[in-house]
Amino acid sequence: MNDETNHDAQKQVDEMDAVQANRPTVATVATENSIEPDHPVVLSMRNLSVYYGTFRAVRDVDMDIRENEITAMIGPSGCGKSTVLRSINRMNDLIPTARVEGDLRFHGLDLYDSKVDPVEVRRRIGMVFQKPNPFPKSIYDNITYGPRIAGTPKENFDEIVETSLKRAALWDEVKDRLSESALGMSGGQQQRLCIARAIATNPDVLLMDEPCSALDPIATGMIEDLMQEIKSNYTIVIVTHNMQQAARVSDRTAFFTAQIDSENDRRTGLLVEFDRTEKIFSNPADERTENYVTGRFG
Amino acid sequence: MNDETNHDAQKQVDEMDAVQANRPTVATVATENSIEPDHPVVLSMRNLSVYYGTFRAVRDVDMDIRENEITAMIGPSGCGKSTVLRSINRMNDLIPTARVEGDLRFHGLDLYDSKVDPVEVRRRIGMVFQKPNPFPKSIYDNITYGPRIAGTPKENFDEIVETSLKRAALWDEVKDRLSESALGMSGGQQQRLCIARAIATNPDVLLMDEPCSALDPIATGMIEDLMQEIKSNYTIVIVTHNMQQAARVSDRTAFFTAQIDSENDRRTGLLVEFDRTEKIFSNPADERTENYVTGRFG
Amino acid sequence: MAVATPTTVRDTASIAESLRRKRDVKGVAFQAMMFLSLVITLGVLVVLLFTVISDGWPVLSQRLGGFLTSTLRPDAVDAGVVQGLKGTFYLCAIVAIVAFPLGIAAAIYMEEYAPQNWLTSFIQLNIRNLAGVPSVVYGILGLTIFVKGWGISSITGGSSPLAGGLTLSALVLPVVIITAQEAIRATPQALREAGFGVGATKWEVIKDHILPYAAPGILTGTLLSIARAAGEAAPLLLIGTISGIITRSAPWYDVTQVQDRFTAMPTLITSWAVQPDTGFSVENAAAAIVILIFFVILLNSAAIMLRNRFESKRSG
Amino acid sequence: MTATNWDITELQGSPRRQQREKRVQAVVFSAALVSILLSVMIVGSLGFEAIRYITEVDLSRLWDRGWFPRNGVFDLKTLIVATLWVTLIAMVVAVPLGLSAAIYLSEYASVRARKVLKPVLEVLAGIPSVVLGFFALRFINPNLVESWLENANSSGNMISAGIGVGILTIPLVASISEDALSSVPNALREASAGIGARKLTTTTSIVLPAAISGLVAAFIVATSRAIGETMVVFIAGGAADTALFASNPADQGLTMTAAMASLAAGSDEVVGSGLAYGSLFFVGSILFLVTMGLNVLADRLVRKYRLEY
Amino acid sequence: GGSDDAGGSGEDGEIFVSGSSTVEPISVRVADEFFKTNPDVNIAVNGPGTGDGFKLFCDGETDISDASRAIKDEEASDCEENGINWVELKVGIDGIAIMSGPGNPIECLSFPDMYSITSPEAEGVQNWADANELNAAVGGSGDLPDAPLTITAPGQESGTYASFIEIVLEDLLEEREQDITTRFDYQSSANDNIIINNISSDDTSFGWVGFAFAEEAGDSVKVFSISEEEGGDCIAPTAETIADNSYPIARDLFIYVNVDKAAEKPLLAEFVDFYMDYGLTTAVTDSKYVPLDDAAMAETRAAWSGR
Ligand SMILES: Nc1ncnc2c1ncn2[C@@H]1O[C@H](COP(=O)(O)OP(=O)(O)OP(=O)(O)O)[C@@H](O)[C@H]1O
Ligand SMILES: Nc1ncnc2c1ncn2[C@@H]1O[C@H](COP(=O)(O)OP(=O)(O)OP(=O)(O)O)[C@@H](O)[C@H]1O
Ligand SMILES: [Mg+2]
Ligand SMILES: [Mg+2]
Repeated sequence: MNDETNHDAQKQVDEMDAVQANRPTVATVATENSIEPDHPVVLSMRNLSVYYGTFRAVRDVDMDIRENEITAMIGPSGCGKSTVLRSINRMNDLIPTARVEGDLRFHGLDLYDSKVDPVEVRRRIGMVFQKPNPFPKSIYDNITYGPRIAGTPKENFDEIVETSLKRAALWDEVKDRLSESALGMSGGQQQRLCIARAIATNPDVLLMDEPCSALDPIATGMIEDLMQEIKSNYTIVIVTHNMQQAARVSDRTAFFTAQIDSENDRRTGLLVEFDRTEKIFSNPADERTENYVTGRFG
Repeated sequence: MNDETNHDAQKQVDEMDAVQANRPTVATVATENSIEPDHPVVLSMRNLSVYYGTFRAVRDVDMDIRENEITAMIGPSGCGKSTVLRSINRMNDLIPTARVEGDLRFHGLDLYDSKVDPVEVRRRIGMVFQKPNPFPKSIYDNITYGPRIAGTPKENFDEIVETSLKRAALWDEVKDRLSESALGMSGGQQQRLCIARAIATNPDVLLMDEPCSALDPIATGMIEDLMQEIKSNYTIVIVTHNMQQAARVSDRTAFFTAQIDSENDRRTGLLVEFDRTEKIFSNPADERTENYVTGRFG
Repeated sequence: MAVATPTTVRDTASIAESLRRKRDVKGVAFQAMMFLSLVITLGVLVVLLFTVISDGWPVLSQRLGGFLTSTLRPDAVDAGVVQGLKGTFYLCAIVAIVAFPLGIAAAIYMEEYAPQNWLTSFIQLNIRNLAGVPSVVYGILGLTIFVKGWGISSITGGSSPLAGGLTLSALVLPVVIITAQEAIRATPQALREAGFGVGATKWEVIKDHILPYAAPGILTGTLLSIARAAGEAAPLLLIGTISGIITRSAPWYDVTQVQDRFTAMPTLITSWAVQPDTGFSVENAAAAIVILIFFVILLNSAAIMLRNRFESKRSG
Repeated sequence: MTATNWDITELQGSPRRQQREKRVQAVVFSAALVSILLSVMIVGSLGFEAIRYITEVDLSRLWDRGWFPRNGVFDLKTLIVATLWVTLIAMVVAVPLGLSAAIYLSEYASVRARKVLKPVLEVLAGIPSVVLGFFALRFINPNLVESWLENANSSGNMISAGIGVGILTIPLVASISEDALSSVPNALREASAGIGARKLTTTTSIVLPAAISGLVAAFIVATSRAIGETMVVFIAGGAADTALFASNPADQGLTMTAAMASLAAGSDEVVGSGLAYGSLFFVGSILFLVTMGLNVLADRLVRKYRLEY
Repeated sequence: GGSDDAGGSGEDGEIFVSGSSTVEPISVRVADEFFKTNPDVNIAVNGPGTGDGFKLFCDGETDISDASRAIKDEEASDCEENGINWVELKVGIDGIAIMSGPGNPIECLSFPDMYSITSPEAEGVQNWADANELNAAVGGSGDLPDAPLTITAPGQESGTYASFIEIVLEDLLEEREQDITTRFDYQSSANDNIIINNISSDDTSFGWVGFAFAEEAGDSVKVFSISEEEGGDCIAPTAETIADNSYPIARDLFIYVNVDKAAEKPLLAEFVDFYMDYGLTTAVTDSKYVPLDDAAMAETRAAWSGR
């Protein structure tokens, strides 16, 4: 299992090399997004640190995630992108040693307040993972699982399945085999199914952790288009290794890096710069960002 | 286990990206080797194919490996580099399904003749693996393991240990702790120990399968220097993912790639081009080679 | 491609000589020895099966039907195993009802809920230790708690299938927990995350995703446990089963008999095997063994096949 | 600009759902606690009577001429020596055969051979011990033991019981050893082969030493199982209820377990005279402590090799 | 028949018989036959031993106790303490066969011979000849052979054991002021088959079991003739010699019935009625014991009806 994941990851990295090599200058890609006005802030992080046991995996994260925007998180491996992303919908609660410090607010509410139910948080803030992880059930059951446990009446299911699959640009491909197992689909289809599944619970925010890293370029393109299409209804946060992808799809980009922590001798991630995507890619304020986006480091 | 290997491999790839990004033009690196005359051929492969069961992993390999040269094998993951390398000293015999077709000659002798003893072949053609794999024994016992099973008299052991470790540039670091466990050494030291161990049996040919992929740049540098130093005594074949490394250390380079096999639908590796290293990196004959070495594909 | 220069002919003969296959007598002998050991081991199984079948042949060939349906009787030629079968059936059923839910629940706790603290590691250590406690010691537990235990004996009815079943449940519980834990642990983290990611609660994730995924593994463990419970004799000896006669044989579905005096296949075999009359000690005992082995091997093979299918499905 | 601020109720979740979660957790936690309750019950049921026994018994009778519980003579060495003989013989049978089978399966057998052989071994592991008792009495004793040893007791003896117990533990030895051998990384085998070692050399000088802690664990677990095995000895060990001290394995033997089973079987629920009943618990306690000690030791070793690789 | 009762022997249809393994075959046959005409009855018969049987009987756990000896005073007072009232019913006779391995040259043993190797005074004796001093002292010939002695016999819980003491040893034990018991250091087993096996595997062994088992063992053992006095008449055990009391080591077999339960449970009473008929005749002979003579049989039936 794990084995496979890593293999896939590695292949993906190999492919990326190739893509990177011919990439167009970044600025031209990003500018088209730059004229939009500021949207309202949905999620705000202030001075956020995440620990695994005594090890501080990431620190000093200050970010505002705005409604109906796509926010990208980039940075070298191990800098804590996934860690931050997963702390947003409290997926980190699943890791016994994980602990969050600082302030993380969702519509002004402290997400780590003891009165907050993490299950409720995850219904509001959906998640799509790096490797497509459909349930070993039918396509239909995959999509309706979320509504089912949320107590949505069964008569709405057909409609939910259709709209979610349509939004995820998968309806036409699978509408005739909704009762077949989701495991029989291709990787790209599976990932779109996972997006549809996340959409089906009608969340406000969609978190995506390298959603295309296991996919081929065509499937990747489909998912990028999909994100653009649905962003008017959702707030999207995406982690990606692929800078071009960040430049292509996101409105804002957060660049993370990792530095040796003075306290202990381990590398701790930190947020270096967070700004409009075109700014990050064309005219970054921090030298480390510049080195990274121009490919001199990372 | 596997997990770790893959992780390491991925990290290595990540580092490569960075390195590749600022790499100098390849031609300048390679030219220094270009004036040497042709050495005699030690190993020759003609029309070599290797199968795993019914699956043909690699085909059409025609290569001559020459004495006292370093021959590099490069190519994308899964194109069969390791498979070919392991067929040279019949390590593939350890995989029950593996089967070799075609001609593989060592000093003109068919290595797959039924009269040939694979164990003897491996004494003549040593091997160093991707992940350092010292025995859980003392440093001394690691080195003397080969001579011991070959029946070398014990009184020579001290000398063998010293010369092998010196050749592997490890003597000074470990001479005072020869009886300590090899598992207590750093990764780079372990890999040099494995080289010393391979040298101790006094082979003619040394096969190295990504010997530096688990190592940091400093350790990598040491091993590259080491290869240059010992090549006057050995014939070296090295598989590497790191094109710069191939360019830096090798005299000849074989470029492999993988293509969908028309017979079945699986990707089969094949040898695309085999030539002097400077030729491969500066002026490859095949377009696929050029795409690969310039980073447009891979 | 580079032009090949002719191969150096550098003392090819001596190289050929050095590469020539040597006779590896020791290696071949060693391998043969290892193989022989395996053959001996498996040969024992064959001889064992042959012995019991041939010893039990007069019964199996001439009066199998009567043997299966007849009760304990004074004469070997009339005696049968129906009460033993029923006793064993009830023991297995009680184990299935008591040990499996408990064991699976405990495994769920250990894998999904338990925090990493001293209590958890203590429970885990305790479970592993319990798995190694000899079965005769569980017999003592059954004798003092379930047969004579103050208050409990009036529920179990003393030396009854209920007392025996509870004792065997205690015996297999650690094994059920451990195998269920392994099966649950093998569930991919991605599946858990997928469940939590759409807003499922822990219990929903467990019941909808983890348990279905782990089900074949858990089932394998439980089948093996039933097989073990069916074959255990030592605890039942301590609990006290009947060897002489039980005249009445209540119908299978009469569950009130879980509180009655009973006999079970393994204890019946034990008491027959040491009788003076060879009709009992050889023919009947061997025939009863064949029936017990048949049942146990059936359960074991089902478990093994299930696991193999499951494993190949997962890896493939 | 900030989006509308929400009220905390938006994220509080339904109390019913949370209560259900709490209930489930309580249920599974109680189930886990049952395992502790079990240990407490075992220790309690053994300890109470065992302590009464040891305070009441004439201690000098614990080292006497034999095991005669109804006469107040409880010679432990009779039981211990018989137990040791049976265990020793069982290990002499099980360790070479089990280890060899493991070596063959992990180092030599082809994938297909392993696919056939392992399940058969597992079937052997599932054979009930009463069956082996019968087999030891009916086949091993007359055909093997008595034909070698003239003076072997025909109604059962420690040798045939030991062989029976040994057969019973072969699969256990094989499976733990195989586990230990196959967790030796393949890299070590390749390293050895790459240097030109023959398979035999690789197996004996690299794989076996690397797996040693697991192999020792297999040995210890099997010993513990052999010490605790009851039915084979009860049926095929001569099954005398009482025994004079005997040191010849060709004689009938009364192991600790067989003594317990005899006390139980020979006298329905052990209602016999006072101390005989207590001795059952006393011997049970010794058995419990010895096997637990061995299991803890083996457990440590197993986790050691699991950690190493 | 209802079976909801936990005790198993409280309900009318439930009858639990335990006790002597010697008497067990008789009770099993009676139960088996009785069940044919009374399919509602549920009789369980077990055979752990006379002593253990009385323990259960006097605890009120069993309805009938099989016994191969008469109840002892301690046991009777146990029963009394617990308010258990019983009736003793003699059902048959069993000779005790004294045996050795098939190659033993001795033909006849006297009571003093047996005393000198099995009494508490013989503890530690592991060779027949070692007992010669004692043998001479108790009136034996004093010339037992020089051969290893291993003894296998029923254990203390068994009626056969008690009968052996009562018949063979008791007089001498009292005379010599010894405890009324045997030496303890011999192998014992509740399983007569094992006793016979152990005895037959050694030509100079010694042991005893019920006559029925010895007869079944045939030539694999040597059955001694017995004389009460040294030099007296040597009588071999046969059905006739046992029935006419000329063989000196014969014992009576009993069942003890809980009379209160018999009063409460008509089926139990019916069962014992049946025992008095079928049990005393067919079951006893089928179990290879010697039936009572007419007078004794009448006495038993009278005891039951006059309970
Ligand atoms: N469950 C965990 N327990 C302990 N440490 C962890 C855990 N998960 C991640 N880490 C550590 O936290 C740091 C950040 O990890 P994270 O996965 O967030 O990085 P990332 O930026 O997503 O990297 P990648 O690009 O490789 O996915 C790393 O040092 C990692 O080793
Ligand atoms: N033991 C094996 N059994 C079956 N197929 C195998 C085995 N080993 C390798 N293969 C397959 O053979 C092909 C070539 O593998 P090989 O390991 O030689 O590639 P490689 O070029 O060394 O790749 P990498 O750069 O990832 O090491 C791949 O498709 C691989 O899946
Ligand atoms: Mg990540
Ligand atoms: Mg490779």
